[in-house]
Amino acid sequence: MFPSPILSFIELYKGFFETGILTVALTTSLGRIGLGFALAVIIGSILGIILATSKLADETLGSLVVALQSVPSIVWLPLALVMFQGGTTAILFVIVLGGTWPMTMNVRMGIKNVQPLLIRAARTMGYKGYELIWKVMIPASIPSALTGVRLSWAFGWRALMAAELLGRGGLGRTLLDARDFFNMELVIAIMIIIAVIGLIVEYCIFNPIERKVLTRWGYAK
Amino acid sequence: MFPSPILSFIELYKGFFETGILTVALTTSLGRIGLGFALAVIIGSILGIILATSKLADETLGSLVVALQSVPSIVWLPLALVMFQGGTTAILFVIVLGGTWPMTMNVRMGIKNVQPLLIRAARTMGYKGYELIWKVMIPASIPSALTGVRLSWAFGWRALMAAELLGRGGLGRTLLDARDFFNMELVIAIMIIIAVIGLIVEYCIFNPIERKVLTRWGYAK
Amino acid sequence: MSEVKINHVGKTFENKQEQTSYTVFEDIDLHVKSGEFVSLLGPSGCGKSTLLNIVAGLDKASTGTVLVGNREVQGPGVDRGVVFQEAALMPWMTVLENVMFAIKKRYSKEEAKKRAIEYLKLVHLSKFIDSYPHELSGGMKQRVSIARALAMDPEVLLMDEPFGALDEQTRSMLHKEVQYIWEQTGKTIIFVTHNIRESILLSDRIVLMGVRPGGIINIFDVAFPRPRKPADKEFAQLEEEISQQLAGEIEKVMKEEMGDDYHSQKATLLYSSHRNMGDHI
Amino acid sequence: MSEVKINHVGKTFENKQEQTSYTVFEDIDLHVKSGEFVSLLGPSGCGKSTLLNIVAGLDKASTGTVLVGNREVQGPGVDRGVVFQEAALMPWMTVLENVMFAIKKRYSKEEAKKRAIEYLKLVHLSKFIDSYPHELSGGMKQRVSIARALAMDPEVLLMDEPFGALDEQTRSMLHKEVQYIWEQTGKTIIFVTHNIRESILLSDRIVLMGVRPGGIINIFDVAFPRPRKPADKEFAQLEEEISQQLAGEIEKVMKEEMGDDYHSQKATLLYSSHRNMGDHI
Amino acid sequence: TSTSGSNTEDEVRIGYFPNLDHAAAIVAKEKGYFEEELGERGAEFTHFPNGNDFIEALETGNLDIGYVGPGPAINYFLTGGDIVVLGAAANGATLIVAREGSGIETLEDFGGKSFCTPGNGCTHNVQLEMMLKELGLESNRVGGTVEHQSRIAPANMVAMFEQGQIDAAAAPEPWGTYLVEELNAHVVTEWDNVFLGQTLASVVVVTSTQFLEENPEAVDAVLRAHKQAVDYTQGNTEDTLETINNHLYDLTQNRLPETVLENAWSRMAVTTETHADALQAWADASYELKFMDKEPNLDGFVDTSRLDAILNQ
Ligand SMILES: Nc1ncnc2c1ncn2[C@@H]1O[C@H](COP(=O)(O)OP(=O)(O)OP(=O)(O)O)[C@@H](O)[C@H]1O
Ligand SMILES: Nc1ncnc2c1ncn2[C@@H]1O[C@H](COP(=O)(O)OP(=O)(O)OP(=O)(O)O)[C@@H](O)[C@H]1O
Ligand SMILES: [Mg+2]
Ligand SMILES: [Mg+2]
Repeated sequence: MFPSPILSFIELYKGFFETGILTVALTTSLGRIGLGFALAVIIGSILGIILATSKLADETLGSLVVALQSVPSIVWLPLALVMFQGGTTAILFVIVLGGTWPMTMNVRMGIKNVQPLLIRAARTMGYKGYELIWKVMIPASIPSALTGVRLSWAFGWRALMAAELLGRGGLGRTLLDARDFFNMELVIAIMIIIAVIGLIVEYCIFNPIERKVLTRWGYAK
Repeated sequence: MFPSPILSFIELYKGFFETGILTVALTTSLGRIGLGFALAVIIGSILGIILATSKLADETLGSLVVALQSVPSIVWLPLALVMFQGGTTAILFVIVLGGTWPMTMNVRMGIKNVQPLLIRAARTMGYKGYELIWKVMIPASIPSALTGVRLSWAFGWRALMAAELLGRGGLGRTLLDARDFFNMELVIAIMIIIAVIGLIVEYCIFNPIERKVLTRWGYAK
Repeated sequence: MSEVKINHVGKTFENKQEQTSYTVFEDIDLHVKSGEFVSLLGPSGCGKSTLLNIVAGLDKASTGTVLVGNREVQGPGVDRGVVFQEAALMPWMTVLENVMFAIKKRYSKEEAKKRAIEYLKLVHLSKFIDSYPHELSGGMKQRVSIARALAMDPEVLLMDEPFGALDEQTRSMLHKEVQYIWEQTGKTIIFVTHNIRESILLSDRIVLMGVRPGGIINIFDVAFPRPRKPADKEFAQLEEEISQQLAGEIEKVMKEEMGDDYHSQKATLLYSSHRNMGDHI
Repeated sequence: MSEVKINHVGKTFENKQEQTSYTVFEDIDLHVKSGEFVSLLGPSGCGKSTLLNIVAGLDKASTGTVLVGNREVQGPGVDRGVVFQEAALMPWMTVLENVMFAIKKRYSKEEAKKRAIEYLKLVHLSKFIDSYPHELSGGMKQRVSIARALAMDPEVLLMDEPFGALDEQTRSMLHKEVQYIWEQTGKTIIFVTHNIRESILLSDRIVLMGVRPGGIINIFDVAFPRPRKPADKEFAQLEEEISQQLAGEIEKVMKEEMGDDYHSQKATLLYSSHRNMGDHI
Repeated sequence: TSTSGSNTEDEVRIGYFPNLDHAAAIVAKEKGYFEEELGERGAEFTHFPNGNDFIEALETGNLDIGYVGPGPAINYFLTGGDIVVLGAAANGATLIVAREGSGIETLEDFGGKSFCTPGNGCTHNVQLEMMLKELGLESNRVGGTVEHQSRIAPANMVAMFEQGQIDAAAAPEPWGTYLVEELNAHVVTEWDNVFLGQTLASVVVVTSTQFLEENPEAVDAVLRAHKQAVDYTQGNTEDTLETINNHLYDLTQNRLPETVLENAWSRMAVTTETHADALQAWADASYELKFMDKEPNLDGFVDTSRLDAILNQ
């Protein structure tokens, strides 16, 4: 029953070039994760900024965030289904729920950790409110936000896989079907796809950005 | 079919004081999350430190972390079952997998963002290697690590709920059973429990620590 | 139009966690006339930066009020430019961007750039306009922040040891520049320094602050005309006078610190000839 | 035993992203004898801190080697104590803990504490030993870092503008203390300053560094005996000589900066009387 | 809750599981019977991994009609859910198997052993526990000596059998047979000997009363296609199995071994024969086993009148 690596690669080949089921599933999933991730990052950033800058929000809305973030995706699914009549929206909702918290928490901490001196300096230059956040706090917290983006991406994927059990296609669903019908090689093939996408995004996007940011912000050795 | 809040509280009462199923499930889950969370924080910190301090590790082990972190818990479950003969160990494994990455990434970024000047100063005082990490890098990255701990806790819970599908009791299991029998009030009751635990931990542990740290580190206004 | 009235201002830092509090100064009363150049002088830790920050609107006074041009200070504003004791540059911006950042709300982009470069030239950094702060030396960072405050062209200029990290030649060049700007534009300037000569050279009045308890000890009018020369008799006299008073303050601290040790052998060796050596640099 | 030999050291900063590089200095050759007190003097940005960091083992020289007591410098070590230009205190430690942190590897806990308090007293901070760095003024932070370096009692002391943020009285007190320690223990001291008087007062030799291209311009022996007084004829003569050379360096920079503007009206107004005003503070 | 469910312009959304006992659904889908019968309205298919998700989709108006196991349907109905059974699609298909070397030969040997089921209180769970109860054995869920692990997905069952982590399983087809054929598991009780074995539906066709009232023609069309497919499977075993295997291949790039398929096929009956009394008996058993806390009343749950009408044509 233990899957063979070679057979996994054969499954990978078949799935992309013969049956095409992986091509279809991947396209579906990528579309979802792309949109969901973007939404998670945007919503997470906004929430994080609000929590970091308003004490009131941190103590009210913040509690809600804290309370809700440990509730697993599977619990959200039925709720999402009711709230959004379409399955696709429900899936998006679950991805967003998965990816938003890490972003929120990291942006929040990033902003809280901005050197007070920088904010003071900017305030003497007439920056306040929205502009202060946009032009000083956010850039200053970018190294921390980057970690949030990374985690958002990872947990977005995880949530996507859980959400695709809903039965609307995608890699998550294919993975489950493959598991139920003992095609362990296909399971491994899908894991490889997920891992490879993770690596591509890391090496083509996150890593270069991080290196640039750390150099520019003066943290590199 | 929409669950009623009042009935949910009745379920809560029944579960704790009449049938006792929530008491039992909660105890089981708390034991697991406690151990799993502790392990996730420790392993995540160690991994984060290694990735942040060794460029080689960041480029090899780091890739692995990146590649694996988007793989969802449900995929790990069968693997965990095979690897660990006991279901409890498998559940722990899944919790640890869920909670480790946020910790790793946050500790890594926290350490990378330590002001180089502090490290330089410590080096002139004869600190290096292990001691430098332990006495300078780790304390300096505590604000960032705190976010990691928070996320670790949240995602540990999420993973626990998914892992308890394995059928060894616990809140996750009770939740799913309740769902199977369409006892939505009990589902809500369990969500309330999760949320309340999240709030308690936040307000009795994370929040006071954070406030102390931010004041002491000089970030508070 | 933009005089600064510091009315009975006091500042106490509360440490909530340990239930302690530290009073830096009480009841500071100082009226800086419009267009006046006032220096703050005093031992380290006496509250010069704190007072400046209160005027800047960055810290809240525990008691009393500050009026700038008859408006009570409630927060920071572009009417008051600040050179901080530490450079306070945005690490993600180049030198040029840092200076432009401070003025681009008031000038068009090209104008802001022109102006920024002009002031960066003034502090001899035109070769480094594309460098990031972490690529600069300590003195260079300080110069960027001076250029930034000057470029902002505020009515009131609050400068906290702006020239501390500069070599004497650059410093003396900037003295002239600041004086030139001050004369041309009639700015009100409050200037923190440790350098008695610098304060005499530049100011209309010198405010000497003390410590434990903090507050104003004395205010010196620098009555003789500019340009002033350290070799002038009046200059030297005033310098000596201020120096004596400051030395008295320090000695007080020293006595407190050393306690019974103050008359011990080593202490005597170290401090006995203190007043006589005259190396007030 | 712990002489410092700087052999043909050069330093170039590479900017990999933009494929540019900036050479701070080339071929610096300086032998500091054991027990010698050497000052580094030079315009802001000439590479004084960079050179100090290379000796400290914190930066790598691009060319050349540094030997401390015949061992090549490969990295930092407790034989070389450093006072950084910025205070470099650990924000999560109290003042006392910061000083103890530097010495607790060598002393038992009680001894370290005793020693730390002793040196904190010396810099007049015994009332603030339980404060955190963010609760201190700029000068106080600097004093903590001086106390820390002195408490470490290293063979070679590298000090980067340690007294820049201090008032003159405290500074003069610390001058005496450093001299006392130096005489008693025979430490080798390399001391960066912008203050010509300070350097003459303290050093055996003064190294004057220049900029564009960087490197050593001149080395002055301070041949007359201690204690030195600024009023002495030799003192004033040397001060004037160094000042002139430094002014020449600055003027060079200024010409480069201003380009054609150098002879423009405003520039003339600002800089023309430069050499004659003599306010070298 | 649903408005889209009543919109006659929409395609009819049909749900099923990619599984052997859903043969009627798969054949009707693959051969185009549904589209043929529905004509202009057309059909849209969704396949589900478990009954709960199916019910959720139905409840939230994301599904109109489809094939599902009776367990989730009954549970849903009993909590007041809007669901109606239109007829059976298959009966049987539950197998009780024991791991090789588990020491279980007959049901009597279950004392102190462990077994797993795909769901808690699912069809197979109730069937097995009912039989155990007659022998005086109870699950640890109600304080007995037999350890029960539920929610074990078929793939995990295989892993657990391999690892020796579980002794037995009440498994739906084709996984029961798979365990037998591939892992040498031992059949403890054949499908026709389990509690209600031959009569209990393993798949039923369900819809919501709302959809039924608003779209009677569509329901009839689906049922006609259903009947046609059942007839086809009964006459063409070989082609049916191939159709199913191809369908599985489309989803998973994998075919079940022929022997597994064939043997599993013989352990079920794809049929339109609906035994409402068996469903009631099953629900009563579930209550008796304390899966439910109210006495089940399935009045109005089964309405075969439309299917009967079609069968009688
Ligand atoms: N990381 C770096 N990248 C590029 N250039 C750098 C970097 N660090 C320093 N420099 C350059 O090296 C030169 C020397 O810097 P250094 O800090 O040694 O000057 P300094 O003599 O100490 O000046 P100051 O008196 O202002 O402290 C400066 O021109 C600076 O721009
Ligand atoms: N956040 C704070 N909490 C407690 N005490 C503080 C805080 N900030 C400043 N202080 C205290 O206030 C006093 C005055 O500080 P301030 O920075 O104004 O001194 P200063 O006159 O500018 O000194 P220096 O010349 O060294 O810069 C110091 O004794 C310092 O310890
Ligand atoms: Mg100050
Ligand atoms: Mg320097």
